[in-house]
Amino acid sequence: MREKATTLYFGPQHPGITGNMMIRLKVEGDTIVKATTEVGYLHRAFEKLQEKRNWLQSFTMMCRFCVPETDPMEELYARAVETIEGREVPERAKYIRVMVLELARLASFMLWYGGQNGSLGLYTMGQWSVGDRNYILDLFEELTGGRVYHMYIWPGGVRRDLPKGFEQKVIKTMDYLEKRLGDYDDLMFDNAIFKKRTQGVGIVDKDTAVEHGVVGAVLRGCGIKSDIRIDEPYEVYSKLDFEVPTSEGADIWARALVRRQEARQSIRIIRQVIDMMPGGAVYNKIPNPQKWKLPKGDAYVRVESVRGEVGLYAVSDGGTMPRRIHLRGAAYVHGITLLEDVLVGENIADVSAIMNSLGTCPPEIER
Amino acid sequence: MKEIKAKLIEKIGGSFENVSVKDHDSNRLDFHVDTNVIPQILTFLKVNMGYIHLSHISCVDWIEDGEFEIVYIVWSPTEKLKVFVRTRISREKPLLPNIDMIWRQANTYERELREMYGVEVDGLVADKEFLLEDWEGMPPMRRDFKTEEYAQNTFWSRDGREDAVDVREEIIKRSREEIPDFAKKYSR
Amino acid sequence: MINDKNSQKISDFVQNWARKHSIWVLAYGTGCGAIEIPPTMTSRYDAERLGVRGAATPRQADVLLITGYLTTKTLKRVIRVYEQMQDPKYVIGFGSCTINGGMYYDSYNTIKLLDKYLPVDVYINGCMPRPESVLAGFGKLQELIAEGKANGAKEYKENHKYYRDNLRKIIGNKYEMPEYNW
Amino acid sequence: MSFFDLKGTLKPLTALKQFGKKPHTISYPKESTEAAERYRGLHYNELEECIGCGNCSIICQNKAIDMIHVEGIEGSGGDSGLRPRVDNGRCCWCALCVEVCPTGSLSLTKDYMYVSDDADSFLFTPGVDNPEGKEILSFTTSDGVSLNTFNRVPMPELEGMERVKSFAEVVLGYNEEMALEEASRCISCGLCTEVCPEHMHIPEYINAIAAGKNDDAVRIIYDNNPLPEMCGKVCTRRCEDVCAIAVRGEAVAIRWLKRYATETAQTAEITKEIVNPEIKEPNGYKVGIVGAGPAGLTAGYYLALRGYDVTIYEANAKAGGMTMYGIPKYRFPLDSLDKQIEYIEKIGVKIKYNTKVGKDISFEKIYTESDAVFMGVGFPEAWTLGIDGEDAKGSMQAVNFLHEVNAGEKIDVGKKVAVIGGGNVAIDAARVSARLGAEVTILYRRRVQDMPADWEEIEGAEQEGINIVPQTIPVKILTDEKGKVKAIEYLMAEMVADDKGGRPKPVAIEGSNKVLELDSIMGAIGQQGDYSFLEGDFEAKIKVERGRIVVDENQQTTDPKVYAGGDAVNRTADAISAIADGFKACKAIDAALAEKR
Repeated sequence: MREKATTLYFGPQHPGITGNMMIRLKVEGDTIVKATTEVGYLHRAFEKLQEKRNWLQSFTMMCRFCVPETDPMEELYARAVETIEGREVPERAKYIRVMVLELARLASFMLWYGGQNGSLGLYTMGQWSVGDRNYILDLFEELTGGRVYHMYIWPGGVRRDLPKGFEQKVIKTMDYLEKRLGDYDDLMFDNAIFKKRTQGVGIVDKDTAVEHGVVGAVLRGCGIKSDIRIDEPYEVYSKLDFEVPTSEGADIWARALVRRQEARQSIRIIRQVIDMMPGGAVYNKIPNPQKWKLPKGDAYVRVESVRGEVGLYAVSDGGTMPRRIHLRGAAYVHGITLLEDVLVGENIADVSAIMNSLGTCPPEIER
Repeated sequence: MKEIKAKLIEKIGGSFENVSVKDHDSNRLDFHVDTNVIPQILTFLKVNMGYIHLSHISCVDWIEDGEFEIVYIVWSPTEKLKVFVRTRISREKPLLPNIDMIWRQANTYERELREMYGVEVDGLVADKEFLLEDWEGMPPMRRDFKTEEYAQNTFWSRDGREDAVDVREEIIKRSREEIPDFAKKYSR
Repeated sequence: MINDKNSQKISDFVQNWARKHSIWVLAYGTGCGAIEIPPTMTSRYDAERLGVRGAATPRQADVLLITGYLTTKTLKRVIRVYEQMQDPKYVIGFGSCTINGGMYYDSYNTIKLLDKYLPVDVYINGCMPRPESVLAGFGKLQELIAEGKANGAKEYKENHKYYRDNLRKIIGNKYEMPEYNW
Repeated sequence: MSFFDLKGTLKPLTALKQFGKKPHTISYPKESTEAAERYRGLHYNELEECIGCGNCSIICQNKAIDMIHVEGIEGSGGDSGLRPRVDNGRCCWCALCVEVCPTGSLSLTKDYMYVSDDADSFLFTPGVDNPEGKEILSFTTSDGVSLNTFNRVPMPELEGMERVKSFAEVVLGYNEEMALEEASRCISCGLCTEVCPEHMHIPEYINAIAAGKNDDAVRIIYDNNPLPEMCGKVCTRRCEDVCAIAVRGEAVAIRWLKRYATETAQTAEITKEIVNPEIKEPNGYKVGIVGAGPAGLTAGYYLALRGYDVTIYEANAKAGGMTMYGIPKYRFPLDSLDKQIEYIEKIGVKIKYNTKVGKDISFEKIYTESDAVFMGVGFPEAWTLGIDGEDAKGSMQAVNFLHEVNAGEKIDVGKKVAVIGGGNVAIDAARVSARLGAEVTILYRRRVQDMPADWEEIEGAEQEGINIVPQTIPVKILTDEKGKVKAIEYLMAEMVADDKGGRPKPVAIEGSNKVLELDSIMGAIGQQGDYSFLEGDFEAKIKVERGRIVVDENQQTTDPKVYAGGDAVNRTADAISAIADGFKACKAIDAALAEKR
């Protein structure tokens, strides 16, 4: 006998939801038969505001697009501007950028560790990983002057050179984190509860993935080896040696395994970058920002964040202000149509875990 | 890369009319096409040419020309080439063909286009509201929508900053300089 | 004895002392400031030392933390959530954008002055505020509670019409707001 | 997987090994970590260093920074007297304001704590509200990381030794690309306009150049300066001294940019087409102007635009006054001047050349024929050195020398020339002599850094092989038997600090006599006026004090119908002040006659 369908409002005020959004769930018993997302709770119209800021001023907004991982956005903007203008970036700045991007990925992984486990009721993990994330944020603070909003990667390079002795500090932190990642494995990947709650849940198979334009760890979780850092290498990624892990299960567990590997790869990249970093300038000076004009043109640049491919389409009309800045976040795909499709047939209790696993980030969806 | 581009240009040029091509130095190729062939051309790219990943759909408001430019960006993981498919539609009656049967995610993009630019999408099935709620008036991403003005009229801002002085005006006041009107547009 | 003026004070003092040391924060990630809440709550800064901890539902919570800008869409939900909370309740405005619009001063979709819609007890400045700042904000709130000066909820009750009118101006008449029900 | 997963149940228990470890909790408020070296906290402003240019408030994308009057800070030339105030309800701590601050006075500190229950308390004047912030500066800017471009686009010039071969213009001028680059350095604060005697609209025309709208730039320039090409080449440019960028770098080349803009209008016709000034209907009033120098031409031009019938009486064959006869042609070529005079004449100003007032026409005639008179007579006479042998053959005045050279006369200065003085006239005379093939020495009383001439001119002279001997006091000029200059005898001097706090004085060292052999000697120690044309009543009516005509702030002399300006009035002795005088006089005359109407 079919049970009576009920509508359940999941969010926006719900501790299990990642960010500020809402999913309208139609449930029969515990099973979801239809899910409709509702977003817009965080829409602050950045893209509109950027049209009224000049090319330098709008740079400050970029990091606020997606809060858990701010640097890829800055990187995108910087690279879009550099592509349109044809501006060279000093070699050292490229290495620093890669280091910052990977540190940001690592920080984001740590947050994900906490979120993914928290969504399943395993709170110890969050205490550990979010606590350890502070060590990365400390590095950021020392390098950029801000914990969360770095505003560090900007058109032409990076804002300031590394402080004295920074490399050693990074290495030390990496040593510590590497050790801690082992601890996380004990707590998380060997945990029977985690396995049971994640295996076979939230399946995104290959066909769905292609149809939805799925990117990042979700795509790699269903066995497709795809990574912007390999496919369309930016900065100095083509000179670095790292692996793109994949997994076959296509469920939350598989994606968790992929991320587990990726965090280790990030540490590997950071170590390499520090070894290889050349000297020299870090910043190819832009002209007076009041009068800085970009030639007419457009650019679409992409970067691999923890959630996957993030793209930025920037259009210049030859003036001092952007004509259009349009960000395409990974969550834009994952958080709406994909989530709606994946949730069907799942259990209410798993909604939060699936959202975390897909990397739903409402500020990135809504901008 | 050159051969791939040449092949693609030949295939697209052979199958569709009114296609203009613009090549870029990087791994990017631009096609400008008629609006009505968008679904066909994208299907062709996806099914026949291996451009299976829809990377982006964007809209640019060229208010001077009275047109919106819609840009579809597709990506082929095998050929490592970004293909931009561009088309222009009028600002007065913007109408686009629906492509969410080719890529399901396009649905989201089209909803946003509809809400933010007022671009109608033929046959789109989705909630009318996406990011905004109870929005009345002009779609906000259109360039003639003045966001600062709107914000000033709608929301409050805190008092206490009225004593601010413009540096240029202060200097003018002190030196009794007289700036002619035609020069004022170059003042800061 | 109970009606005695002096004992009233003592009971207030005891109540405030107790409230001060048990601040339950509603876990509602309203704006981008929510990203500094996990560090504040977890091992490095460990806000629970101070009696600050998360609460899942409005009914159990004491503090509504407005972590940054509010879009008009969120504003409606936030007001509802606030009205569902039980007395005593406090509001903390977190980040510059709650004070005077911050980065979003010219955005068409965010409110600029939080105190037009909610009685704010403490503002924490910063974009983003550091966890230490957040803790200092809670410290300030505790101080105010202990002194009996955190009267936001009373203010809201007394000036309910003012707050509701301001809200109506923003959200129009389409959106149904339930009557204030406590 | 079996129903009961033993390993999976036991493994998480390894978390217990963390038990008993030292926690990494920072027990705030008992202990607190210090913010990083670069932390972007609250602002701090060094009030003394700040010049109130407002660049921080312009870059702020959140409109968080206001410029306000701060108690105790009075602005003067080069300082607007305003200081930034930050609305911390808007600030997003991006520190762009720090990066664009031209003086480096604005920085961020490590202080980030700002918690309050009063929403109105977040307005914050850095430096005033947190004087202690100086101790904890963190995010600061240095020359290396600033967003300002501190280096000027170098001006292409002729090589030093190439220059002395001819009178070709030394400075070659910016091309379009260089001008755009240089113009884009300007932060358009407008501090420069205050010190410009004429208050030219400097940020406006530089912005127009930066936007590629050269025509608009020319129109803006001509709004209050009818001789901009001259100013673009030889102005004393006090504006560049107070340029906000000049605090830590090289000032924006305001003069060269003006030159670039005016040169885009190649002929007088094109200039007239571009400027397209509105010329009012003739109003029937007549204005007579004595002297076609910068002051007279300016007054004439703007009066003509206002519909007056203007006649200028000029003693020489060409207009321009000292700019024509005093400035050598390698600095200010003849065609540039001709173009400007032609343009002014096209507007309707009548210039009567070779008409010396007091000789060819009496001042009284001009006075009675006109409704107002403007005198821009300048300082035509040179001061003499006052030493023996000054009237010998081969001893001359630098001003007269320059006049004659510019008038096209051939002068033989011989092989060796000495110029006495340290002003622009001295340098000009020296450089001209060098071009005539002489070996030149400049004798100056004080040190090189005390020379009133432009540093660029001094540098140029040195490049051209001119020998500058500072701290010298001439004693007498030695002549040979034919009465021709043979040598000069001078004393070395030492600098003695002035008790009253003035600049150090040179005092001769006894017995340090030296003799320099030479063929010609030129005195360039200053000029004075010649008011002999003021005959009869006018001598009494128009008051002259200490060699200068007395005027009020409207350039009106003691005779209400007569106005005066230029070198004969003000002490600054530069063309731009003369232009300013002319412009002021024009406005005053217009106002006075409008009252009569």
